[in-house]
Amino acid sequence: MGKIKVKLFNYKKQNDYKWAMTIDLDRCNGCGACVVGCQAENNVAVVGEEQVEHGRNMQWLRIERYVEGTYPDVKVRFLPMMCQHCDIAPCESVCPVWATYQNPEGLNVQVYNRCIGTRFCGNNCPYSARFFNWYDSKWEKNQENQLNPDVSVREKGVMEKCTMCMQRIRRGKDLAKDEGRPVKDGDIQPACAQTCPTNAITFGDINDPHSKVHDLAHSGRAIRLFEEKGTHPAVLYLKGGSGNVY
Amino acid sequence: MDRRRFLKLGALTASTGMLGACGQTAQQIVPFVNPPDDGVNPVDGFWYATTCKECNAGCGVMIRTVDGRAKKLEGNPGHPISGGKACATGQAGVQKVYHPDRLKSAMLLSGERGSGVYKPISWTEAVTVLSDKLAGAKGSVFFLNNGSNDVTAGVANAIFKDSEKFVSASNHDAGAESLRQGGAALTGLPQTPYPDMANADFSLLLGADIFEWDRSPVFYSRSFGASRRDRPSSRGRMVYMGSRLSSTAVSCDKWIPAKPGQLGIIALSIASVVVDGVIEKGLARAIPRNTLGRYSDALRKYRPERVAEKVDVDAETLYKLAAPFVNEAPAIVIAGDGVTGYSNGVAGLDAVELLNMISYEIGKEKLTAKPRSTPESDQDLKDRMLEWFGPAPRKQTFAKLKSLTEKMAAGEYAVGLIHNTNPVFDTPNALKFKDALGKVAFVVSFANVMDETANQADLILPDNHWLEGWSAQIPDFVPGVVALNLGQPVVQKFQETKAAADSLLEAGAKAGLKIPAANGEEYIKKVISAFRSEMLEIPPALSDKEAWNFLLRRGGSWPSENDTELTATPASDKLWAFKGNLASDEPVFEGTNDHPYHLHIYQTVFAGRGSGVNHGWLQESPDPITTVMWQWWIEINTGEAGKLGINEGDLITVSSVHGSVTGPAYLYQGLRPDVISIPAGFGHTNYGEMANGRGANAMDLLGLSMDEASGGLAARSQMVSVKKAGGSVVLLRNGNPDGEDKGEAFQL
Amino acid sequence: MSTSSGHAHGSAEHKAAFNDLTDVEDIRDPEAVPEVVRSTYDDADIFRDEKEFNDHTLRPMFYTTKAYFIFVIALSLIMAQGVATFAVQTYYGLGQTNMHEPLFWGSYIATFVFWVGMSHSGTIVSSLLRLSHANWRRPILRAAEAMTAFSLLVAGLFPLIHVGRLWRVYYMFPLPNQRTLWPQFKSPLMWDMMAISVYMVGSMTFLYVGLIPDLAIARDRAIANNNWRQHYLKFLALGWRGSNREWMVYNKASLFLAVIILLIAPSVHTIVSWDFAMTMTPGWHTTIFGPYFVVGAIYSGVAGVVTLMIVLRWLFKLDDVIRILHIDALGKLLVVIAIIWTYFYVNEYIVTWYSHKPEEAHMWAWQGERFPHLLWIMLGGSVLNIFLLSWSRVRRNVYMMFWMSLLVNAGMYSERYLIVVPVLTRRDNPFMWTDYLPSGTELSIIAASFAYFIFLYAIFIKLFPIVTMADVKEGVVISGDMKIGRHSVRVQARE
Amino acid sequence: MSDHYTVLGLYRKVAIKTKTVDRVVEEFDLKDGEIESLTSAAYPDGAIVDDKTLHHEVYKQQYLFPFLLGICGFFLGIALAGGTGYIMNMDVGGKPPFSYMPTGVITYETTLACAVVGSLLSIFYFGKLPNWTERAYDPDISDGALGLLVKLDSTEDQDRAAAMMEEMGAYRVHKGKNNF
Amino acid sequence: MNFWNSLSSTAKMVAGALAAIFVGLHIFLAIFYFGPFWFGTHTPTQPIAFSHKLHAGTNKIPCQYCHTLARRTEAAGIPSAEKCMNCHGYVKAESPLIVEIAKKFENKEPIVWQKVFDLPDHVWFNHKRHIKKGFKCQRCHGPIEKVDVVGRSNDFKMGFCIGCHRDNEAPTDCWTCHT
Repeated sequence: MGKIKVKLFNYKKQNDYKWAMTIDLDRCNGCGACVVGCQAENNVAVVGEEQVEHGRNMQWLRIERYVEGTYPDVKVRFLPMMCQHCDIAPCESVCPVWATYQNPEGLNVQVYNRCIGTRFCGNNCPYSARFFNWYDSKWEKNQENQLNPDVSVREKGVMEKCTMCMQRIRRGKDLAKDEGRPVKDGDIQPACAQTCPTNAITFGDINDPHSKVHDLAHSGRAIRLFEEKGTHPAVLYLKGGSGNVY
Repeated sequence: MDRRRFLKLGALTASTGMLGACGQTAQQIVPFVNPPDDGVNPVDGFWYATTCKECNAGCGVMIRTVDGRAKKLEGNPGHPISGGKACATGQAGVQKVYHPDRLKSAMLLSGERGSGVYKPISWTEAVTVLSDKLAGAKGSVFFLNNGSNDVTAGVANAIFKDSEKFVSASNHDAGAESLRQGGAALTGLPQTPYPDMANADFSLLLGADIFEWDRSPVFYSRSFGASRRDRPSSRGRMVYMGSRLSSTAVSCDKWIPAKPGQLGIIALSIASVVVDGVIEKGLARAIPRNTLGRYSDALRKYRPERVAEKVDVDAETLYKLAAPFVNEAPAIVIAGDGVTGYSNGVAGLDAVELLNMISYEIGKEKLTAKPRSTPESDQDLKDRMLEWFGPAPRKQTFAKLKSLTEKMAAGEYAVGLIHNTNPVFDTPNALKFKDALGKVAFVVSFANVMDETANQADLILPDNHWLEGWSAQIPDFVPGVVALNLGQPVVQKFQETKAAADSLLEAGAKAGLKIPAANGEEYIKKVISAFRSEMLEIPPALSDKEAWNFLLRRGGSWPSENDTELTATPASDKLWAFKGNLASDEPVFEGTNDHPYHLHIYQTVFAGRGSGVNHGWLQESPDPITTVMWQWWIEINTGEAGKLGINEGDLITVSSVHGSVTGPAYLYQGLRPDVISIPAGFGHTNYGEMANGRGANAMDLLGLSMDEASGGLAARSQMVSVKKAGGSVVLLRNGNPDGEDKGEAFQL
Repeated sequence: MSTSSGHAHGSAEHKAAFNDLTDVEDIRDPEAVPEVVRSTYDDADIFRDEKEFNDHTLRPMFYTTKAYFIFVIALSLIMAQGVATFAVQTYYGLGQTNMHEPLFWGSYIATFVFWVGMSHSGTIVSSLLRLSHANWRRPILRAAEAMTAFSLLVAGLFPLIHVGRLWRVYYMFPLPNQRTLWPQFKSPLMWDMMAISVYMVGSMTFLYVGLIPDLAIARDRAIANNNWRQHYLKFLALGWRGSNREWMVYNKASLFLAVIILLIAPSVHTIVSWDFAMTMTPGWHTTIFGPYFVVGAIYSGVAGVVTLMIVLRWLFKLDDVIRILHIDALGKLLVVIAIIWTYFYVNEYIVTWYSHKPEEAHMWAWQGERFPHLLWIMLGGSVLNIFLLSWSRVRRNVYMMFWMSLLVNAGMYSERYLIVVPVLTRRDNPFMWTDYLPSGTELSIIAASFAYFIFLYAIFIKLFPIVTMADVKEGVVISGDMKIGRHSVRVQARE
Repeated sequence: MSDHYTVLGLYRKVAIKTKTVDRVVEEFDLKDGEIESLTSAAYPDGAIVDDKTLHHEVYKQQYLFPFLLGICGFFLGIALAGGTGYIMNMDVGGKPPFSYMPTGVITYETTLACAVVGSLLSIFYFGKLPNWTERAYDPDISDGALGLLVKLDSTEDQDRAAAMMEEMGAYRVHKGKNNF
Repeated sequence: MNFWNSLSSTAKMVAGALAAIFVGLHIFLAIFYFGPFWFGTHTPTQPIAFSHKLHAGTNKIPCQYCHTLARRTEAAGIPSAEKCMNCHGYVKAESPLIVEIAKKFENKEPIVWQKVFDLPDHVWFNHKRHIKKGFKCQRCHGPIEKVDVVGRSNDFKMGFCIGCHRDNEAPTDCWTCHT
């Protein structure tokens, strides 16, 4: 496998933390546990069959699959796709009301109560990782009991997207602050990373040279999606192996 | 502090967010009557260890509860199966607590059987009805579950074990029985072979859809990830052989579409090359030469050149596949439904086991191999413990279910107890289970949502959701160790339900039967006190109550990683002493000349055997391969579909000698042209609004071919025909069909 | 023909040329010059008198037929169902439309761009013509300017219809607030909002300033007839008397406004195009979008003017005011714009095709595959225009012009749809490719927007003079026949 | 301010009117601003009456309105688009609060918006509009009659001027007080 | 008023209705957006007439003696009935209000209080951080030790939060409080 050089984070160090995620495509087996984990953690609505017909399903994290070749030499690839938390995000400069912007820790913020629903950000996202509440989210009778109290339920007419489980980051930082220490690597786990059975998803502070995500990002396997667009995502994908069996 | 009381009063804040425009709504705060211990943060929520019961794997999980409501399921980091991870279905289990279709109380049939007319009755009344029937049955009772060994099965077994007529059967994963039998036949160990994929350089999956619905998707996924990238030395490689490029096959490096029913022969063929290679290179010195020679002779007729044409895989490929076993051991083979789903499964399994043993021996010489089986002493303990939780899974074959059905049809049973399974829906149509059930005088279902089987019951005693009640389980599949999973109620009961074991015990007591304990919780405590001395992981200094709390906190009992002895050996002596015949029969297929296609029924990640179909999260998660949501489909090879003039979404009818189903076609490159593949679990008729009428039941096509050697259902041996039914529907796919081959956009 | 050398201004050459033609001193002397023929319309004998002209042109304002009421009620019904649909959409959410991820913009934005484009007819054409002293402009100015104002009013609704949370739209305005949060000026939408508001202010001002003298005329009529319109006309006419001072100031301010509008108008549509071009979406992100949109806008706007003129001419029997001459001139303008537009369009395709940019090539291919009919209407209409309108018999045929101008606007609507929709259905991420057709909700709201535009126009006709009377009169005043040798030549005084 | 008296004569022909203008100006020694022509169309300036003061005012001063307001708009734009980034206390990750392109665009638009307003205001200011009071006027003017309005100091002059206008061909004459 | 009089009675009705809708809409919007400013105070009746003045004012019991969760968690929390009984098992045990609490405590029945200070649901506030930083409760909740019946003394508009955050150089990133 040729080495791919990734220019990593020419990001002005502003803050102690710069959250990043690596997704190992060699490990991902497309099981969908992260998809449900994300949905459960973030109160993402089940829109129902009728809305799915309109293409409005709302998984913040979805597993894209691509088919290459024809029978019998078929290769299928899985590509978990969520908000890439770009450093130079196309979405943030087009929002007229600052409902989306980059926060000092390198995350792309979506502030639901500020959003007026122009949907420009969604149009400008090359990853198509943003979702719109076409209707008020509905939960089947009783199912609102399952809602996570840390995450607001979105109203109709606002955009939403992956937050890298901001509520967990906040809680992790809060605990670290109580103990008077910086956040340790592995303290904070977004729902997808925590649940991923193959450990394909790693989350951490890329500014910390000892963090796992820093290691992986510099492992030479890391690439970013649509690198040529210059968006500098904080989500790095680790390329799959070449499969040297054959 | 009284935990239940605490849970009841746990609602501290009502802060679930709604982005309302005008606030000012009157809100109430309900404080604790007794505050929780210091150091507990009631706002963050409490984490409880319990055991997931969404499938039989028995993953230890942690549940986050806030305000007395279960919010999120995560894996229990210490648990040997889940290791802190969880699968989609398990996580969705939380939402089932709040499922709108849950039954609200005990119900007694008040109309015709199958009419679905029930009247709610009180629990006292319900238990009385049950006890009367049990008393009157005089032991002609059967108990049917999904094959999990849990408290209910154990209690049923304990109550009725003196009755000769009592049968405790199970309705569970087709093919898995023969897998167990295969392991037993060759190694002499009555356990499931445990392939240590995590440490293997090379894994050959023979039709084993290990990520989809085999014994533990979570464990296999963890092993897969570890094998791929956790070992610094090399990247684990996988090759999948089978007729369909399943979600598992996709993750492997290579898919080899072998001919259906011939995977056992392929295993033998590879084994022949490996044995010869081992002899030639002088590897695996612990194995007697003459033994190897005997194997070599027995396998000679399966040399790749001889079988290549028959199995539709060229000889060169077979040699290549054999090479890693000799050169890079430990390499492993994992056999799945692709081997066991045919009438000749067992011979293939023997070859698989032989390969694994040889590979292990070579690995041992290289000091890289890890133990692959439970030590015999532990196995004894496991067997003894299993006795408390119903029949051991290896005894629960399809043959047993079949004979039970026959007896039911003969009207031999007065009372049938059905717990946690839906045989009317997911047994082959040819079994005529529903008709047989009609002959049972009184059927009791413990389902907590209405399903096809519960709809045939006379009495429904809704069981608790597993988050609401006690459970214990000896997980069948724990790599190399004996474990006891404990489940505890983490939330208050959401509906007026009652644990099935409790109902049984109460009714049994009332009927004057001998009951093993007062209730389920007591029963579990009894088990623990019986085995406490043998379960080393409970510190001996603890009192019984402390030990109980210790286990609850941990979520069960299993040796921690440091305790695991790495010296356990497979029973190689038995293997080498094996004198059986490794020759494989030709698979028997059921169908006429008009049925040119092999039927391949498989379980999708989300729908499973049908339990995921009435669940929003699972239904809306796109199937990994087809990306279809909310729908059912029939897969056909793209080229073959072209020949038949079928486009995506066209309705096609698949017929076998037993029946036919009609559904939209999904054109897939990753399927052998002579195979039609259909996801199971769809086509419910009485399983809640979300599931009803969604697709058709693939089981309608299935006959009763069995692997006689193991007593397992040969679920893949059905032949079918395909024709266009006219009309078409739009498949609801997450991914656009036009874009699915445009993955190069990402330059991965 | 009457100007004093001391106060005339304009280019030096022009002045010289004019002086050669006219003896300035002689003009003051009625005997020295033959009676000035005060009408440009010598051949028309319907009104030699201004009174008659006023009567004729104000007739649509003061006399209303039954058909008009029926028409307006019909429009109101279409609008009412649009409003009801919109209310339903606002109440239940934008799911009523057919938009979905990642197609976040659909027919609403296409229609928005269409209406903004329509608005470019009026003021930009009118100020261009005013500055270039094109004499044939005079009767059409009001119709064109009103069209600008009304299509802007309609266009301005679409962002409101489009947004998800209408009740929070004030977040976009730079209002001081306790949250100390300001709008994000980096967003092209903010520029868009600013540009459209400015254009709205500008074109409304332009329309109003142009109206003032005519309002005075209508006011006098209304007072004379004791018509109820006198109340607002009195107020809006500002007490205009037509004094020398007023005319002077008025002419001057009109000049300023014409220049300013000429600066605003292209910027508006450029900025609208930047809503698309400033994104990184393949198919939108092109440098040509600014001028391409502006030309497209003028194209549709001019065609809109033609349609309207013909309709007005037919409805109110204004054949003598709006003459074949005007329609012919607009036809020539259409040819020029059509050529420029086609050039831009072809250029955009050729560049993509030749450089073989795969992500855009996909998109174009899909566009042709999915919406061939729209593509044909757009391109075919444009090419047809270039060839047919070059032929003066077509330009001078009112029926032909009517249908051609409608075809142009159908094509331009298709163009907007083809800009917005196919691009979003074939985005960067091939997994999320999709398809889209507007829903019933969208169609009914769009239909209501057309009804609203026509309604506004219909109401306007009844409340304000529809022909630029003062300008026509000015044209009459400053033109006359001069004898050069044996010929009598029509000349125009210019300022 | 002392009272003044006005005479408004209505004519049908330009030539006659211009002659009258010359004679009335000569007769009563009218200065700039004391004689006005009321017409329904914009006659080229000076064609009928020639007001040098007015010319000066309009040509030299009217542009100041849009120009100065445009400058105000320019600063308003800079303050809005450039300044609010600094006022706003949002913690954005390392991006500069000031941006050239948006500031340029917004400034351009605000400048022109204010210039438009300036142009409108200039009509009001220099045209002495709006003025809804009863002033010397005749509805015939809007139908093409040419009005000649003079401002005089005394009733005698008023009568004389009225007579003169009638004599010169005015088909109607209005006399008024304080309504120039 | 010529215009008005010239209208037919139907037209008058329509115009009147339109005007009414117009005015009504504005009143609605005004209440919608500014209502919280006008009708801001929220003083619900509590099930037990608890007096903060008596406890925190007169008897000078520290706030966090009862609201213990404030320094440990996001929510300040309402003290449990057990907490009340810790003292009132002895102090004024015979008072009718205390008897009521005692009865509920024995029945293990919680007292349902009415919420006074309520943040909008899309705001996440952490008491712990603010208490640890050393802010007095009164800073946000007003002079609570001086009133018998607690009412909302503060609307907790965003300006209130952000002003204080800016003054104290606390983070002003939106996701500090909103998700």
